Amino acid sequence: MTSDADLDESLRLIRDSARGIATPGDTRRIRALRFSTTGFDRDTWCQICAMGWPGLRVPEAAGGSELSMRAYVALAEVLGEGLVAEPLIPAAIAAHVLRGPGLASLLGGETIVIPAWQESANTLGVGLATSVGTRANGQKCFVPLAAGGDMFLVAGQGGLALVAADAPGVRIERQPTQDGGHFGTVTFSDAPAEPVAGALEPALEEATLATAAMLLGVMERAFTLTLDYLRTREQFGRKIGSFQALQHRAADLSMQIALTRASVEAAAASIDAGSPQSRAAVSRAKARASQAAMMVTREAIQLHGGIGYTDEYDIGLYLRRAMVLANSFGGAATHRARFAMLAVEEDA
Amino acid sequence: MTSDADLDESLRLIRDSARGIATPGDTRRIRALRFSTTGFDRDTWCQICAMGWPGLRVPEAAGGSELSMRAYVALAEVLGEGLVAEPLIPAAIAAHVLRGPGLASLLGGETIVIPAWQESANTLGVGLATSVGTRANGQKCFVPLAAGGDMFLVAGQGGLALVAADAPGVRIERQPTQDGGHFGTVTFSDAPAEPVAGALEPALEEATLATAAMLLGVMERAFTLTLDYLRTREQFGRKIGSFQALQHRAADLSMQIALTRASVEAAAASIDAGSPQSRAAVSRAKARASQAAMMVTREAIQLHGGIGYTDEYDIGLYLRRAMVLANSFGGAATHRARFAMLAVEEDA
Amino acid sequence: MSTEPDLDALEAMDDETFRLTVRQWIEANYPPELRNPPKRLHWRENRVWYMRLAARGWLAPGWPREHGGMGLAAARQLIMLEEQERHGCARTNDHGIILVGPLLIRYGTPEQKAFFLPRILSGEHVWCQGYSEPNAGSDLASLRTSAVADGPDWVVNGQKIWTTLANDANWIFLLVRTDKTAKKQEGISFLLVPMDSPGITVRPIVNLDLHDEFCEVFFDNVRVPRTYTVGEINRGWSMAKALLGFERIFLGSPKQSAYALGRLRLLAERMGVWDEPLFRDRYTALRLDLEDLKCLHARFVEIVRRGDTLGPDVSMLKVIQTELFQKITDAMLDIAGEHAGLLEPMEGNRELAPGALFIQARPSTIYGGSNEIQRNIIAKAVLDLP
Amino acid sequence: MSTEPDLDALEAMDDETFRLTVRQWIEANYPPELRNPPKRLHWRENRVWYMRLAARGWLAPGWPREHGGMGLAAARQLIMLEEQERHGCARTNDHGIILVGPLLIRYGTPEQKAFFLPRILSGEHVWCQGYSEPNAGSDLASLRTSAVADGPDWVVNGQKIWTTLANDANWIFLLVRTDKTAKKQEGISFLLVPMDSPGITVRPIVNLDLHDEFCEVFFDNVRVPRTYTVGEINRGWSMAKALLGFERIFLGSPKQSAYALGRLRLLAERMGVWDEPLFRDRYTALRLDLEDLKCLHARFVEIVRRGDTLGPDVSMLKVIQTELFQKITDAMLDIAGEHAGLLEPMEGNRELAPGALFIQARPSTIYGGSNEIQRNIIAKAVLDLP
Repeated sequence: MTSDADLDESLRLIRDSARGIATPGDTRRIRALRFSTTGFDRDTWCQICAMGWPGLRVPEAAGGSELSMRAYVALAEVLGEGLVAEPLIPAAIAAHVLRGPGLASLLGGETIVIPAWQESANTLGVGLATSVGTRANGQKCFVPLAAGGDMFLVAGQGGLALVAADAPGVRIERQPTQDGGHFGTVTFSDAPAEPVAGALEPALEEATLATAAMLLGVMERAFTLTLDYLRTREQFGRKIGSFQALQHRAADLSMQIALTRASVEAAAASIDAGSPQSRAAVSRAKARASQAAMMVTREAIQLHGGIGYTDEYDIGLYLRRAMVLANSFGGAATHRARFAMLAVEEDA
Repeated sequence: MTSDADLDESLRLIRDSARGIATPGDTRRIRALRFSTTGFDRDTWCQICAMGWPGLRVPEAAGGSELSMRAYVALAEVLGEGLVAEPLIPAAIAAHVLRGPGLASLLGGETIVIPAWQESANTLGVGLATSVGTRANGQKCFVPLAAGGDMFLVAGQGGLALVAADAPGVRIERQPTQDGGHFGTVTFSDAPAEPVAGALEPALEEATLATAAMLLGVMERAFTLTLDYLRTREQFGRKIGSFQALQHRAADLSMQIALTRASVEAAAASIDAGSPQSRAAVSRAKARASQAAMMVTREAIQLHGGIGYTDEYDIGLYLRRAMVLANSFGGAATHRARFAMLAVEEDA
Repeated sequence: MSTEPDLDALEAMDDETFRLTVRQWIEANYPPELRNPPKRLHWRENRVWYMRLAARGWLAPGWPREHGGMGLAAARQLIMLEEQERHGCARTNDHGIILVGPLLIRYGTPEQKAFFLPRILSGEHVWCQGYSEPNAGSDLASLRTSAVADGPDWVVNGQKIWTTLANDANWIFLLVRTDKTAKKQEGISFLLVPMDSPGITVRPIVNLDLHDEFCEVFFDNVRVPRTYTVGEINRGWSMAKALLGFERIFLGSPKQSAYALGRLRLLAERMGVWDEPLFRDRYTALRLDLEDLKCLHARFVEIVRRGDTLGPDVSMLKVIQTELFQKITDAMLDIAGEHAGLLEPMEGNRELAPGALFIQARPSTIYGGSNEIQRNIIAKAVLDLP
Repeated sequence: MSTEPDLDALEAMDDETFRLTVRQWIEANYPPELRNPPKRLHWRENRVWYMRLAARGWLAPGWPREHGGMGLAAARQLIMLEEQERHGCARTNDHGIILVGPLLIRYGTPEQKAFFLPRILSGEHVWCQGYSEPNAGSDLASLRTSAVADGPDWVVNGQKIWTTLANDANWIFLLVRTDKTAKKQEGISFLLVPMDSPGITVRPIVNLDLHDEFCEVFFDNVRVPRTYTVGEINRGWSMAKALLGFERIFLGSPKQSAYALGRLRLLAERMGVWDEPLFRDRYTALRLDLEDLKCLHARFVEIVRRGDTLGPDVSMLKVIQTELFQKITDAMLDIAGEHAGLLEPMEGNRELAPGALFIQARPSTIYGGSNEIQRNIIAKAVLDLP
């Protein structure tokens, strides 16, 4: 067990190193990647692997760095601030399950493995219309950055299996997303597959919370940009940040951000403590983060006025990223419903 | 058919005469009546009858003044502004149904007839657990100002019947309301009754809309008081009405009031035109009025600060009246649900 | 065409017949490929529809008949709006109809009316509106684009921004500063300027929806004949304000929200939540908002039809409509799940484009005087707060 | 009593055991007739509970042990709050515990600590807070009640208002102006004054809930020994601000909202809507708000426990809690139907009093520095806006 001070120090270190990849305020790299085929950059991915992040939650014995969930959310938050496009959260799901050479190749950056589990929108569980084994058959949708993956970790009836992206019988249809990335609808027609032991669910819980943390980073950075704008832009001969109506709205946004941070960090602590309430805590954090991120980024556009609606100004990038992440791994309504269900079980 | 100008003139006249009873800004009479046994004043009731208001919607041939629904809502609005406590809307329901000597006695002010139709909260239809005929048996609740009625017009299984308030087998239990009036729970145990032909439903529609109009008056007056306060009260060396955050909130309230007025007056015109959509329009108006009145009166307290929370300052009277009227003849949620149902029928 | 009812016959109809007549004509004449466009259309795309309306004489429902309009009562104008919305008709390049026409009818010289009004109705002149500037967006009174008298001309220098579809227009109506010594809101004049005047440069701005609906317009020693001044020199502010009233009544038209609400319903059906009580209550609340907005809008349209002056309370309409529009698209994102993040319409169906419509709803609370400014106006000019 | 665990034993317990220990003790010791009171109780009513907490040594969970408190960690303080809320315990006359104690522990002289702290813990001193004035409610810095030095005494003149339960208190802690020439926020001092001093008059104010929770307090040449000054003369403002931090953390405690949410559930069950999806979603959203508030509150409590200074961001807690409390009572009115308008609890059941609780929730956003003021503080002191 580490002490509070040790934990704080390790979180500070991880945040600092994350800022090396996700330079706050510099969106040139992000803009260049928008709407490209893979949506991200392989060199940056290798740097990310060199930092050991995909294996953050993997036991040391298996080659990971076995850090806490609190460390993972600290990292995800900074990557959110920097709008980092690389598929860390999908790869971390795969790393959670894989072992042996497959894991080593993933952690080493040679193979990008993207999980494919969903079969319809607004779902939290693995879709079972796809069958996996030594062959995979079926269709997965909303597969994040599918066109950049080397392998898919397919979950379905029969468990888990790895399928190479370039294997026969694999067809990827790209659907561009608002943030410049894409989802893939991936069809498997008797594609050769390699069965993998284990279950995706615990990894999906962590991915959900990491997504909430990423949204926290997105809204924080959008809010910082907005405060800067309010402090400098003048109208009617005054800084617009001196107008009380705008001040009060900024105060409201800051409260949503504070609640999100409290909720996300409490959920991470709950996972670290192995609490039976951690699933409820994850749903709570994701519901809050999804809702707050949309509110903050939407208001950020409004508070910027006309310039906020131009593509050349950065603030819109945060709204667009929030639109994608808010609904990944379940939106606010979906998690509110799951929380209610878990709460009923708990009360019973 | 009257022209627009004639209609405007007749509405102006009715508003002016209503202000004779409901002096704007003078709450002394209202305060004196609060929490009294009947909750209203019989002399004022006689004045109201002398103006012909309970028979406003009764055909001239039956002794009424046969005015439009637009006239009724104009009247109800002014009575709402003045927080008038007398049971005009209940009596107008009874007048809608009664004919002959019973009606004459009601319109003349000799007999106050209060309809008793409800058997549980949040309901819009006549409760049928009560039986009526030459005897009445059952229990009605939320009977407005029941302790001040001479007769009850009881609706139930078997239609309608008049029952004297002091008849054997009638028991009235008073439940004081926030606005200083009361509801009665009235129990009929084999009470002698006089059957009455007709149905209450059309009169309940009009009462619902009149209640929406009364809420409009309540919120307008509360808003006027609040604007006056914002224009005069100083803090931090400035009139508080010059603070932009408060200005914007006042603007929001004014929009709710404008929407309520538009909705209420459109619904009244729809009844006057005999439109098949008038029930939907009534639900729309009541949903808006209930919601807006609560929002406006609640914010009025907040904008007044500490003094708004004292009983001696008038603004609280409007909140308390809104709390009662917002839920009379169906609250916002109930009417939203009815509107949805009517809309489905309409779309079908 | 000869069998179609003339204006008198239209006016004599009852509401329901009028509605059906409009509906049938739209269905017969609206270009099918333009239904429910995902973005604001350019003139090259929507010209065909403009010209058909023009040929039918239905371009300007609110203008008086003597100037080529339909002179319709408020309720009838609403019916026309509703039917266009119902069919998914695109918004045309309508600044001439909504703004320049009413301005000239009120303040123009007989010569200006005779020259410009027919050319708007014929589609020969396509207008855009030069109000906002980089440092005078919501704060119009601090505009700096200047016009200096020089012989028979003005010489205009400066820059406008957020000029809607300036890349389509051949005329611009412009607020310029003609007296630099006057106080902020004085010394402003109203000019009509051909877009092909030497010295004008148009630069489209790429929006958040990756579309070029707005432009920057630069003026470099642009010469404008002084006969193209509308109304008195240095008194442009009051005319601009009158025009803002017309603009707000247009921005407050329920058409945009009604369109979005229809798409919300389709999306809900597609997502399988249409019959869920939770969604239905939210939808009903939005529909009630829309119906009440229609009632309020009709009151303002009636004021215009009677020829009375719009008060500052028309700002309410703009705020209510644009925020309802946004609330509806918020609801779309909430039910669309992962589809909310897509750039393109779902399944190739233009009517199922939650993310795109959500983004398109954003600027409505910013343009035409931001909603913050509208609330300031309501507080000060309507509620008389200090 | 001798078998009950001492503070060390309590501290050594795991959370769940601690919770059960607290729960059992409350159930055994809380006066049943005081459960879920419909209004704030007076000292004559809640004294018995205060004295039982005092006897058990549980009055001051947040005070350091050396001063007679429990010195509990944030999470543990929360558990105590939750268990009191769960059982429906009334709020006591706790200004001495929440405000005066922490003030003196930080700024008091050794003599003041030795004299006052034990008397708070014994219930001998019941405190009230003299901050607001008729023209300095949310604008504390413009207070006018003055204290003029005269020999060994101050002579106090002026008026306080919204003084909670002044009619119960035998001591008042007072902000007074001691230097009229200084700038607004300077020249203010902090005095401790016995309420039985000659020249003090208390006039209860009847509230909207028809209860006399608040009072006006008049000071007419009241003599106060100068030894009752806390901290430096003319430097009361910074101490008052520190105290406001404690007050805000208290006003931001989730207890009030948790209580209301429990009542909302009971009401929903009684009204038959508990299983309706529409209600359940709204309830769940409120519950999520409450749970997130608890997380945020715990962070601030932890700052206090560590002995660090609260930043101005504690204002957030006050705003979030009080507005959540109101949102919960709004939901009550929406489901209660006609019962919402009743003055008394439904069916004689104190826990079903939607109208009364709705009204009691109103002042929470006004007192303790209105939420408008809190938002100003957040904007300027936290967000650094101009």
